[in-house]
Amino acid sequence: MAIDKRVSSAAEALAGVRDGSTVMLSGFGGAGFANVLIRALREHGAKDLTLVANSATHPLSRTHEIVESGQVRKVICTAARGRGKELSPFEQLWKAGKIELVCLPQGTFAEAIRAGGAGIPAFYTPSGFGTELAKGMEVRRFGGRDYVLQEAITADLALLRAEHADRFGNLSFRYAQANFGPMMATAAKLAVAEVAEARHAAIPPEQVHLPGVYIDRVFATEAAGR
Amino acid sequence: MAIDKRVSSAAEALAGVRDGSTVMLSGFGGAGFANVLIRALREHGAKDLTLVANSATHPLSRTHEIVESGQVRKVICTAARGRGKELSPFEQLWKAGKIELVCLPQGTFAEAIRAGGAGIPAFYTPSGFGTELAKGMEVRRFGGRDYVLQEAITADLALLRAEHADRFGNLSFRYAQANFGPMMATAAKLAVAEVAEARHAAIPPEQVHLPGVYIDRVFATEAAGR
Amino acid sequence: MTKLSRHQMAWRAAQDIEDGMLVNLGIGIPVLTSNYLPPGRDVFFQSENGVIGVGPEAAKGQDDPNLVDAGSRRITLREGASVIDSSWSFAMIRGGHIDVTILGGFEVAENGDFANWDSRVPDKGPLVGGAMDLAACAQAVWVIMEHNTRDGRPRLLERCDLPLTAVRCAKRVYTDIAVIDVTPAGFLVEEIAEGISRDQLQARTGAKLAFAPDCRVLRAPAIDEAGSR
Amino acid sequence: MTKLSRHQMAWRAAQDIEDGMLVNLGIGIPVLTSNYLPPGRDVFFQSENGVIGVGPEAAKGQDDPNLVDAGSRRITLREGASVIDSSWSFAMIRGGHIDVTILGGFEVAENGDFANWDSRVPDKGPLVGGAMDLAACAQAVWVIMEHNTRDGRPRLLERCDLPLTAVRCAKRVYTDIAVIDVTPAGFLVEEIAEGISRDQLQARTGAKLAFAPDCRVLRAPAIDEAGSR
Repeated sequence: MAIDKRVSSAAEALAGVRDGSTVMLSGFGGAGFANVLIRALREHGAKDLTLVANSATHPLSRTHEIVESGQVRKVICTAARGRGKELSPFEQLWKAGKIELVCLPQGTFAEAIRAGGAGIPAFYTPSGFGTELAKGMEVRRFGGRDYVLQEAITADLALLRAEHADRFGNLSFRYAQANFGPMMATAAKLAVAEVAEARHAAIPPEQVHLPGVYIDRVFATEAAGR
Repeated sequence: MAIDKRVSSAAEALAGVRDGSTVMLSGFGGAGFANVLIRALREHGAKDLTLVANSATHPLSRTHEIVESGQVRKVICTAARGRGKELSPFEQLWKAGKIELVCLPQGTFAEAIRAGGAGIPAFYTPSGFGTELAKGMEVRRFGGRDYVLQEAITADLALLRAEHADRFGNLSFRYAQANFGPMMATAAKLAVAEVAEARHAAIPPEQVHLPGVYIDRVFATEAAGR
Repeated sequence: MTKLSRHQMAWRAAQDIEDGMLVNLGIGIPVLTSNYLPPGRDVFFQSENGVIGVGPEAAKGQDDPNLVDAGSRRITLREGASVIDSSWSFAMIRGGHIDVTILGGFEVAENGDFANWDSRVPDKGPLVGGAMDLAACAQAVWVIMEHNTRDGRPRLLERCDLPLTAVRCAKRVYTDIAVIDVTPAGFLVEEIAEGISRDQLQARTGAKLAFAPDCRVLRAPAIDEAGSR
Repeated sequence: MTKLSRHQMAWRAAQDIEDGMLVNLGIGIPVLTSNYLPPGRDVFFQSENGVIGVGPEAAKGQDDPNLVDAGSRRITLREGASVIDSSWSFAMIRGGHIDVTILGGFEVAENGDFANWDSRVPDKGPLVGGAMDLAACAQAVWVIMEHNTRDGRPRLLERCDLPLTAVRCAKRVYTDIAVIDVTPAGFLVEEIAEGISRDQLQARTGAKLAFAPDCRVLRAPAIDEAGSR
């Protein structure tokens, strides 16, 4: 049967997602948020989620919608501070003990996700050594320098945003849209991409930024294309 | 001063390379060998080299020339078997105790080089566990599975082949030409690329496969271009 | 006794490749399986040098020295293909993203231990390549090998004699006379060639065999090997 | 006493950026330094979201929501730029490929310990981003910060009070009244603002200062900040 990973609705893109899932959300610096799928996740209603996202509070991401709806019990991120003086919805729930928080250095966060998709259970990194974020982490010396041991992060679901997809799930990203998306797709059991446009015809090999074998479902938010 | 990493001869591309260097050579499956630079390395004459190359004996690579010339004292690779029944030059020198050999699983080899360029001093991998190649390696269990600890590999020099370069050292590869080249460039103090064509004008951002910040020198084997 | 040829063994393994799978084929007999996929199965073949979507070998004159597989064959790409570097390629392999790897083998033990990289040829250098990563990390490892060595010794054993490629990894073995699953209880024969009895098969095997309740006859069509690659 | 403005501090740091460097600029004052590079220095600015070769901010109407830096500014690319994913970007940072990172700071200790990520604002969530990777792994860490806090306490200390970003990493500190190197022997003043004595500088500093034999006057040109970003 001819492979075709395109689905026709955001709801279909999230079919089968369960309570208690670990969900990776791409996006950084304002680019790459799968905001259509994040809203669909709110509408889907899955509860007790662990989010793996660079920021819990980025104003251009809709992450706050699933935080406010009470679907999230834990966040693994590098940034969890709201911009204003008033506490963000995330900060309120965190201070109230309703959401657990793990904050990692961004490079450790990125590498742990890559490791999750690359079959590396753990690696050593210099980042964070000697800081509060590395408290309790195993330390080891290589070549006269101290490193901390970080374990891989994997997920049940990854939601990422790309510019173009084809029916094979191949993706191409626009500028800084990729950020955490490619690794998150490799580290999740189910990887779903929202894209501006999804075509039947294959993206030429040299324009593929993430091979479709990592992507399970594609939802086109603007034009289905042919 | 305007950046321009293009050099006008293969000898210039290797200026300053010292005896005792660790040298990474890209190439796999017949593609990506920097054969012009490998010959230049033979002519340069640096001795006591440690080679890091996928194969010590690939018939399409000129690696054998620097092996035969006696410049190599150690090889780190995944394949060191000549094709014929007679021993290859490498195998003869290895059997005679003139060249030391470390053979790694190819994924471990690739990841150790990536780690070398990515500031990861060591990582755990499942590959090789329980085999002769993992003899003496530290073993650790994560999630009920056994892994071995592999340290990163770095080098003094990397020689790689790409299709196009610009004056910034940005590279684009053709099909399977990349293989180990990009990571080797990240893991070496001095990274030199030979390319079919090197232009003054920048490769468009979306066509850059390896950012020029990793490349120190570029030598065009066919056309200098403008 | 109707032994399968190399191409027939490849054909038999190809019948078990499922629609949509990502498959890595070792050099030798395994790479032949891509010629025998049942119609209607849409499969991506990965080569560990970074090609995802290996197509047929390139015709002379239309080949590109940079479009090769891990065995240095000049290949084409199928629709939807892409190419990645070796770091990505082995991240894909080690990360468990390969559904099946089909590998040639020397020995398989009843606990799934697998030996295919070092046949102890005296004086020759080692050659492991990607075999250990593939064997340790693919979701399923299928082995294609003759049931016995040239001098008649069994390749399916209680314990491997040759240096291991990976521990407890082989899931299924396609030989010239049988198809055998590696189960937690040991070898389980799923198919057996025409004209060979269960006792004869057991006699040619170095470990205890169990037979599936629906154990079938191993059959493959006649293949014109001159016309195939 | 001639204190430097924020833009003048950025200008001063920019004068030390060498031709051909790969530089990462933190948000706040550091990002201003890109406006003040001396003529003839060809530099690539890296942003940890994967942009290599950040150019000036995009003009309104010519911006692209996907072409942003780590601070979510809509930017342009310089000639020779490229864009990589976060895994590559932090491989670049952690691998020591960044020649200099210029970061805002809260505190620097005389052994190079550096604090810039957690000012202990009560109740607010943590925000570390890429600061720890940059501080721990760049070839050189330069810090731009006011010499003293608003209530007059020193930011250059024997030991940091605030939670560390990285240990023993800061190489140079640009303040509004001095340029100070962090050496194995502690703080070494390279430049001191006009109208402030060595004793006055020492009094405003929380650790022992040494003065370079050629200690110079810290000067910066007048900058029309309304016209600059």
